[in-house]
Amino acid sequence: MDLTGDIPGPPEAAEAEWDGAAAGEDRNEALYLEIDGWEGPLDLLLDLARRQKVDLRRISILELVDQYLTYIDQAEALRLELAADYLVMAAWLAYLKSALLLPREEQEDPSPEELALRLQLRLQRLGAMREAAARLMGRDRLGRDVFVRGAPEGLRVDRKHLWQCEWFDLIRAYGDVKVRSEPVVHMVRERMVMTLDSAIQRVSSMLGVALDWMDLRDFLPPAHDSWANPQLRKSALASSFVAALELARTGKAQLAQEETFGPLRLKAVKR
Amino acid sequence: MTPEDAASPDDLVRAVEATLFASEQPMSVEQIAAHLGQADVRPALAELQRHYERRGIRLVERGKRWHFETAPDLAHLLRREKEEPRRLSRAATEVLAIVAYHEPVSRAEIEAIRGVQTAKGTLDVLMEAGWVRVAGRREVPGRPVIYATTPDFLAHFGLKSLKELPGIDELRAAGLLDPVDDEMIETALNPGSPAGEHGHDSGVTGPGLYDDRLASSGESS
Amino acid sequence: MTPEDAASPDDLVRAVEATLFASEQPMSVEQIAAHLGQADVRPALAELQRHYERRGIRLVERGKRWHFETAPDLAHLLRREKEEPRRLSRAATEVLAIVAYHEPVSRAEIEAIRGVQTAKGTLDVLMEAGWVRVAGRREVPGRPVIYATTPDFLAHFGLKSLKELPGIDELRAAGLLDPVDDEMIETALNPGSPAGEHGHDSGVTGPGLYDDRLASSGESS
Repeated sequence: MDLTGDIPGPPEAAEAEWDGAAAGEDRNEALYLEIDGWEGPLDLLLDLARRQKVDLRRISILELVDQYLTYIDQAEALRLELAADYLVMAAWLAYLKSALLLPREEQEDPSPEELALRLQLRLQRLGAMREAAARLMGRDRLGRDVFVRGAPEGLRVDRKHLWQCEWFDLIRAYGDVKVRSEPVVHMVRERMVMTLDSAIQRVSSMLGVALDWMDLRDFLPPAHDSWANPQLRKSALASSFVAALELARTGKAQLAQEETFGPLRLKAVKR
Repeated sequence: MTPEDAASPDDLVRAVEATLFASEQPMSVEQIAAHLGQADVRPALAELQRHYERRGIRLVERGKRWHFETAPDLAHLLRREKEEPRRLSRAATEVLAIVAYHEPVSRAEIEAIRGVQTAKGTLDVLMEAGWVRVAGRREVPGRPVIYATTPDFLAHFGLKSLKELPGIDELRAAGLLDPVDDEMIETALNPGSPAGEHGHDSGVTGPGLYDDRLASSGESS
Repeated sequence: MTPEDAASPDDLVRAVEATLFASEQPMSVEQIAAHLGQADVRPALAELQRHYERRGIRLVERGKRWHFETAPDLAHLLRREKEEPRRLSRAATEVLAIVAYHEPVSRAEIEAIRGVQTAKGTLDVLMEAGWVRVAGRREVPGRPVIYATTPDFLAHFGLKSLKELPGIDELRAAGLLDPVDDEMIETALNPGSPAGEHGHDSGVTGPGLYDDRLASSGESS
């Protein structure tokens, strides 16, 4: 829909700042259509109402309806494409008009008078806001009519640290420093081990009474009481292994292992 | 009062004067007080306002915030022709007025008053200008977002509060600011089709497109 | 001059006042005049200067350009300090403790005791906190700056004197010298940091002290 380009009419009416009824004064009412300049049917109705130059509260709704319908008719006669809401409003106004003209007793609820009143109130509301907007825009505006200071120094809030430290933290920190700077002594904790000597002794004495091949693990002390510690058992196994090697080296035992990682077996060498 | 009295304000008055003068933003009484060691600055503000009443600068209160600004009668001397202030579309000025006079107000209420759909862009322009803000949601079905004005709006239009909006008392007395009865509007506008108005293509009625449409009216048909 | 005169400046004075107030730049007499229809603005400037003499704002001329500024005695209002609590870092706490136990102490000595280099910033923080001060220079080659605690330090920790600091035996009794700290063990296992540092020539440490030392190294070596 595009009427402003084809229809003669003051384009100022569509200017950003609304100048109300004053713009309508020099309009050629005979053929002035500017549907696009009105924002919806209510806008057009309000403009028509204002052109009657009477108080909106005393406006004749019937006359207004007639004017609106005439406008829409003209637009249609000119084969102008009208927005659907203009046509819906036209249909409803036509209905309202017929209702207003019908005898009262045939009226439904709400009465056409009430509907007309509501329409009037709506136009008043919109009109009031139009005027209010114009008055608001006409006020002394900051940055246009009145000005704030051009170069304010600005208020700065400097954030300053309020350092906090607890008494205990201070003392503990000193303790840490002292501890850290003390001469360092490396101490190796004593660990439970089976010494090689005791392993040789144990393995050789057990070999002496064994008749057949024995698994190396069978030479370890029973895994309970003080020998239950896995660390100690590892140590015992290692020592026993070395003891077995030593006994083999000195010709007191023979060793056999059928496969890699298989059980290592020992047997005394018979003299 | 001797001229000396007038010329020698007390220290707190001078401090408030200097603080507001230096501030880049309007300041609330609380902010000024916080800046000046929690002093009671109200009497100082009143005295300063009185002192500047007839000078080239005024001390004004806008939405509970204070700032200095030039006297409005000097506008013709200070107006900078080159700097066009933000020019609002007619739709935007109407929406702004509706928000100001009816706040807080939902978009549906704005549309009910204007009789057309309001493009999202229109409210965005007003929010971008810093004059309108989202003020929560209305606790009704659908929980619509409601809009209200900002202190910057008051400052820009030179209003101490919304009570100073031109003609607001008369409008209220005439019932023109009463809450909008949506049902009544639906009935009035669209008998038999309550959803009719909202079913429209927003492109047809969108007031935010208003200016664009005028600009491109030659080519769009 | 009556009080009325003081309160109601003439229009030119008001215009000059507003013009300078709104200007983003200091303005020369010619610029102000050009803005105000080539009026003779000098008397107005003189009157304004006199008017603002004892207020919170001054009208000043700097290099033939005029502008308003806040009164110099109120400059402190423009920069308000806000204190934010902040915990001392572990390193700073250690340095503070060393200064307290060993004062007066040079930075090289602090580093030797701590076993790690001490950033210049750490001592700066302690001085900013008001707990440590420069207590002169040690009369040894290089004349290193020496540090000591302040009365504020004593006050903050509720001490009458440094003698109230717990002794080594008390620290041990409190379990504060027990080698339980993981960090301690790591440090102990990591050769070259704490114990190693002791033997180092002091010239190797302290980049911050470097400045001093570099300056004096010519004479001291």
